[in-house]
Amino acid sequence: MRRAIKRLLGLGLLLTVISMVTFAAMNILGDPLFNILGPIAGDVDNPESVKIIEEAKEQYYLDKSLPERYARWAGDFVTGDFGVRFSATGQPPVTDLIKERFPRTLQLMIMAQLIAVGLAIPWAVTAASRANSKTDKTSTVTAFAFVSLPNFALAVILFYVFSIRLDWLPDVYTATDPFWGFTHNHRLIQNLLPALTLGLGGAAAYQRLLRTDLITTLQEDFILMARSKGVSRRKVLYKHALRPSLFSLITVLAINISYMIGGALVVETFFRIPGLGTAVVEAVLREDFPVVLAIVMIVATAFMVFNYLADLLYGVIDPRVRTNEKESTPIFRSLWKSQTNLEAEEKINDETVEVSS
Amino acid sequence: MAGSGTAHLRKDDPNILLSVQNLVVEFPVGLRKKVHAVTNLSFDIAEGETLGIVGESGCGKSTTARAVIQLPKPTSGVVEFEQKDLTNLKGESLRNIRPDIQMIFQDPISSLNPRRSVFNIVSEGVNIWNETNDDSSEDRVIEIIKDVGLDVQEALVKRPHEYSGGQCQRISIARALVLDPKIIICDEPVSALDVSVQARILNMLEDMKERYGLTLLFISHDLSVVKNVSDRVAVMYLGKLCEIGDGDLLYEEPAHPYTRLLLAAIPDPNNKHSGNQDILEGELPSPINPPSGCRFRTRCPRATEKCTVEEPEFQQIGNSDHWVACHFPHIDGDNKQDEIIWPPQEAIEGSE
Amino acid sequence: MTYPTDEEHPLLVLEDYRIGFNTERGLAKAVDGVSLTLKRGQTLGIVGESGSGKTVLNRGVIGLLAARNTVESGSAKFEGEELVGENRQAFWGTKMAMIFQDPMTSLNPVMKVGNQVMEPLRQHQKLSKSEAKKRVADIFTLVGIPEPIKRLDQYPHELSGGMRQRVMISIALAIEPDLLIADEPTTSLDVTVQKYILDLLTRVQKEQGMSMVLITHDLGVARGRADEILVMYGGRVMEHAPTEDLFEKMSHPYTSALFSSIPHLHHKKHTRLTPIPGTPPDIVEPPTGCRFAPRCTYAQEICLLESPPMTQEGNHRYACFFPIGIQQGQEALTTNQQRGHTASGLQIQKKAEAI
Amino acid sequence: MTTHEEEIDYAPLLGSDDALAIGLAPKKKLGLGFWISAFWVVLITLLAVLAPILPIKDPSENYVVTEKAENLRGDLVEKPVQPPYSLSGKHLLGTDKDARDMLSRTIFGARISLAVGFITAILGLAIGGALGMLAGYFKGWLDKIISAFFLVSLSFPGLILAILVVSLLDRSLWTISITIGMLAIAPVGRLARAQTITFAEREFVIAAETLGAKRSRIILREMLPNVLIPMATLSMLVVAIAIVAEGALAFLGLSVQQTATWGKLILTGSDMNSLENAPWIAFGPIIFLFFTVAALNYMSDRLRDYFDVREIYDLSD
Repeated sequence: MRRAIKRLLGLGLLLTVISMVTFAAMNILGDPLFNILGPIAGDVDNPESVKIIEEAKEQYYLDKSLPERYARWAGDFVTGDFGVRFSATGQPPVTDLIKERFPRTLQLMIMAQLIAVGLAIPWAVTAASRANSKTDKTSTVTAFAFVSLPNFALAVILFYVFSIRLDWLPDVYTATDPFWGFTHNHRLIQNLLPALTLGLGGAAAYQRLLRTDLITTLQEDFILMARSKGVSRRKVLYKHALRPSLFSLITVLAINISYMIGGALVVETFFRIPGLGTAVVEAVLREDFPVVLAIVMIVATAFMVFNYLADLLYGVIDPRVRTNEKESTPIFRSLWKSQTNLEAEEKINDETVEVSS
Repeated sequence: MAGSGTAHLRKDDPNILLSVQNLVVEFPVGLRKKVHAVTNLSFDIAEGETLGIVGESGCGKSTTARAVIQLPKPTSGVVEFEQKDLTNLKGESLRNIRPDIQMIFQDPISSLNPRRSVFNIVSEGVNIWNETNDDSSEDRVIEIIKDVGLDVQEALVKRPHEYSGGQCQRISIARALVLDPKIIICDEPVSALDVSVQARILNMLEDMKERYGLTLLFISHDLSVVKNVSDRVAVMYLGKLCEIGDGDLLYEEPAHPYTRLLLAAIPDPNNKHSGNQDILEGELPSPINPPSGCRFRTRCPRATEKCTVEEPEFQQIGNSDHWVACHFPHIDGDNKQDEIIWPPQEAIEGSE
Repeated sequence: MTYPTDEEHPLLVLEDYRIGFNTERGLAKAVDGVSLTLKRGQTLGIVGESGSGKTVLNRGVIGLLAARNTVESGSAKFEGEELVGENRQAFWGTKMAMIFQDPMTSLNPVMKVGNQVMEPLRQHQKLSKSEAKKRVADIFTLVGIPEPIKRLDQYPHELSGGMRQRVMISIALAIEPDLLIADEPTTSLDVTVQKYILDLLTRVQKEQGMSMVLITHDLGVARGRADEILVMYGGRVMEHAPTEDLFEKMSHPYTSALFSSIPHLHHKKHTRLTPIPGTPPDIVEPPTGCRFAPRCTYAQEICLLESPPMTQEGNHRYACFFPIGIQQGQEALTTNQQRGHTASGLQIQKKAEAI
Repeated sequence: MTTHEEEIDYAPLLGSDDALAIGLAPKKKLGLGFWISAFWVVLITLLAVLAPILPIKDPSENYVVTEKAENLRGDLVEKPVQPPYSLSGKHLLGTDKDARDMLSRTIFGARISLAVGFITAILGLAIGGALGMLAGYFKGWLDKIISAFFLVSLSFPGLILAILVVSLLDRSLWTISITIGMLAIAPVGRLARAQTITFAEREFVIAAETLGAKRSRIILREMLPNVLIPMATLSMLVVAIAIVAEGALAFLGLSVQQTATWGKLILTGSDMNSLENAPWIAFGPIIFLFFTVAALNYMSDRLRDYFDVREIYDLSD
């Protein structure tokens, strides 16, 4: 319980730091007033313009000091209000935009991850169980090629092959059609190519990771033990070897959140999908900072949450983590646990393995 | 055992090189708990002597070795080297004394830097302390590399991973010898080696000891090995000493129940103790929450109420160099036992 | 289980059994022509240093070596069935079992120990979950695991080293194998635990009437536990004899050298040890003649040229031209002492140990 | 022995004492693939550096071809052929819609892509490596602060940050390199920290301390050589990732303004019309980009294996 509270506090602290840095950077480097009003903002000789400027300043609290504005924003953010967009036409709430765009990106991400993990696990198990065989070597080269192919290049290739040459998949993307269905008008089909772009790259990266870990696990004595007990090959691989080999994969899945967003950004832009990625690019180009800030916060929060989940997942996968016998998330460990604690634990471990040769 | 007390220390002996008194090493775990790795440990080593510390895993023998070299500093207690208390020394003054106290480790892999040539590793000590780097220091390095039976030309170009485990242990010994130390602390130096190699390293340690006038603190879990190299032997259990004394005496007539059990368990074809029918019961208690009184009482066939309440202090057996920390030691074939409480349930609860 | 126990039907018979590994330098002859017979209900101790081939031999017999790069030849008959070139899957979990050196690494860290013991029971003996549980609890009691029911749901890391090794023994017992291979079962354990585990192993071996191969580097461990001891060096059998025979009449210079390189309890302190000079043989390009000749103080010219044949004296056999205890051996030693070196050029002086 | 296709390769040799003792560990080599990759990276770097003085076509010149065609009145006149032109001996990678030579554009594009890659790697390695080592060696509060910084920057969506900075500042080579370089600090630093901690626990560090070595000496002589090599192998990977990141920025229309980089070239060739009629515009740069990134990745992989000092000892003598 205590650990959970500590962790939550740390999470809040990190989000605060991130929001402050982003907020400050945007306000210091950019010019919010100009972004809201356009050229009028510079027209300080015209009394009419000055009036508009004053109004706008008041409306957007630009007359207040930076810390105060941050405090206002943070107060709103905590209650789930992302503020209003910087826009010359009225004050559309950021939340509306997020509500409209977020589901699309979420669908895309989930599909991409399902493809990635779903491909990577059997792929890695097959490769690792015949390490250095021809099958393994071919699959290693394939994985290597996909890892070396940037998202945007893969997007172009897949689009060229499936949409243009074969014409199997749609080349137009709409925002409103229902998800479930199998025609070009359904998002399931529309998302297929973008998800495949993200998923294939991910699958290759995960396969490489999992294969290495599996090979290490397969050399452990307990695998020999399982074999000598007469456990079938399939069971040895999936029941005995896979679970203890999942650590790095989970870590990477969790750390990769921000990279995935980057990938989504590129892919959405290329396929012209109205999602968060396109939203953030548009917002940056129009210097619509509240939108950028909101999306940064969403991604950062997702990153934290996923890392926290990964942390819990380690415990599910490996009972040693539950009893603190094995280190959990490397990314969080350094922060949550005091160094002296770690040293003491290591000491105990040293003592108990003292004569292990 | 696990007794406290300092009766066994040779306080008036002018030749004492290292004297450890009431050494305590604790590590915090979690918020309020502590591992009592070493508690009130006292021993001394005279110049030119080899003290063997023997004990099973988890008894704190390696922690003791680290505490003696102040890496990390012990929680409390005195580590007197040539009448200077090392625990009070810091920074430069501690650094200046370091060349006199060297250490050899168990793991030949972990104790050598994989990216440096063997010659470079051995000459490290000389390079640290001899800024001028004259020829005489290089001669010494060469001499010592030859002494430990390695080829100098090879040592110049080869890295540790090109050597076998036994050879790596020689490199460690050479590195320790280069600064002409007064005492070397050997932490399980042969337990990772094959038996035939082990013999060579042990012989070499004896040779080096003679040639360079060394004092050794030799730590191992192997009773036969410890007996072979040591003048005096100390038996350790759960952070405390049970018995200490002249090696031949202690192995001939073990007085502490734990020592007897240890000796009886050795699979040596000519083990005269193997007939001992006592059985070591239960599991090693946690060092986080050690038993009250005598720490061995939860597994001791002779334990009584007294052992729960009162911690035994070291007492001398006759007039010989043989000390035991036990209320009911096996002396002169004495086998009398007080009422046995077994299993000592209340005792376990009492220690909470 | 009614198997013929007569000498005509031994459990395991190896004849000129060889295992090689393809390496970049060539074929590494890890096991180089081993012949032995293991009778039912007997314990055979195999003693040797690292690299002697003792582990490879046994993994080869049970069939746990990677197929790739491994070349197996000769003959290995288990219950009369030829194993070489065949898949041993049928014997796993039913007739053969193995106990590994390190109980920490040979139990699956993420599976409850109860499930690990139950696995072969459920798979091969088709027991239901509750039946299997009951069996496992019984076995746990048998091997001296306190609170067996509670232990079923614990993970390996929650147990001490000794307890883990008992769990391993339980797995082997649950299978009720005809052959149990114990590979250095106590090397990573403390002496007090080691004694308990060895006593336990020999006890259950006798009770269940299974045959056991006890692999160890420690002659002391093998004594008192094994009916016969087989000493291996460089992939070959050096000496093989009933245990007490071996200790009374060590014939092979290697056995004797191995024995005297170890510090013994009855030695006074600072007794000088006699290490074995030289380095273990390269098994890719092994020395011609006797594998031990380059390190042997008895070695004569013939030892470097010809492989010594196996000499059989009753139950005692050894592969040496100049065994200890007979006149040729004594003469060979004297010759070498007189000329100050052996036929391989090994200096026989006090400093023989330096590389 | 048994050669079943169903066999699991446990490679138990690597784990068994016996196998270790007889030295079965194979000798390590970098392999042919490494040298081919290195050759490609050196070649592309040289081409990029020497592009202005190489006898290649001008990347910005329009090589419009004319042909005789009938005009409305039926006369034969010289009329420009509508570019893009497909691959030919004259234009090995074809031309774009303005009839500019794709090969020389791709070679000139490498200048920016590679520059960003190398500047990023140097920045990330120097700053990240130093921070990571300090954190790993001194531990305590310093470690906490540095680790917190790493964590914050890891949880920042990198590409969003990059486009934000680039759009707020300018789109110069340096802004882009420094921005991507900053993003590389945390991952590099975390590796350096982990490596340092692993080695700081090794007994040779304690041995150095018992010899009386000062902290600075331990860091420089004992730690640095051990941390530096994994960092160097990582540097190849960082270059590759930076090239990809720059490509992504360019693909979003946000990279260096003056010259066309690989990302930008791919972008211009990847609209529906171009892909349908002139796929070579996109695929030429894609192939260059792919081979360069793959070569760097592969070199990094091989170097890591090669320098991973397999500390296997035989425990006999």
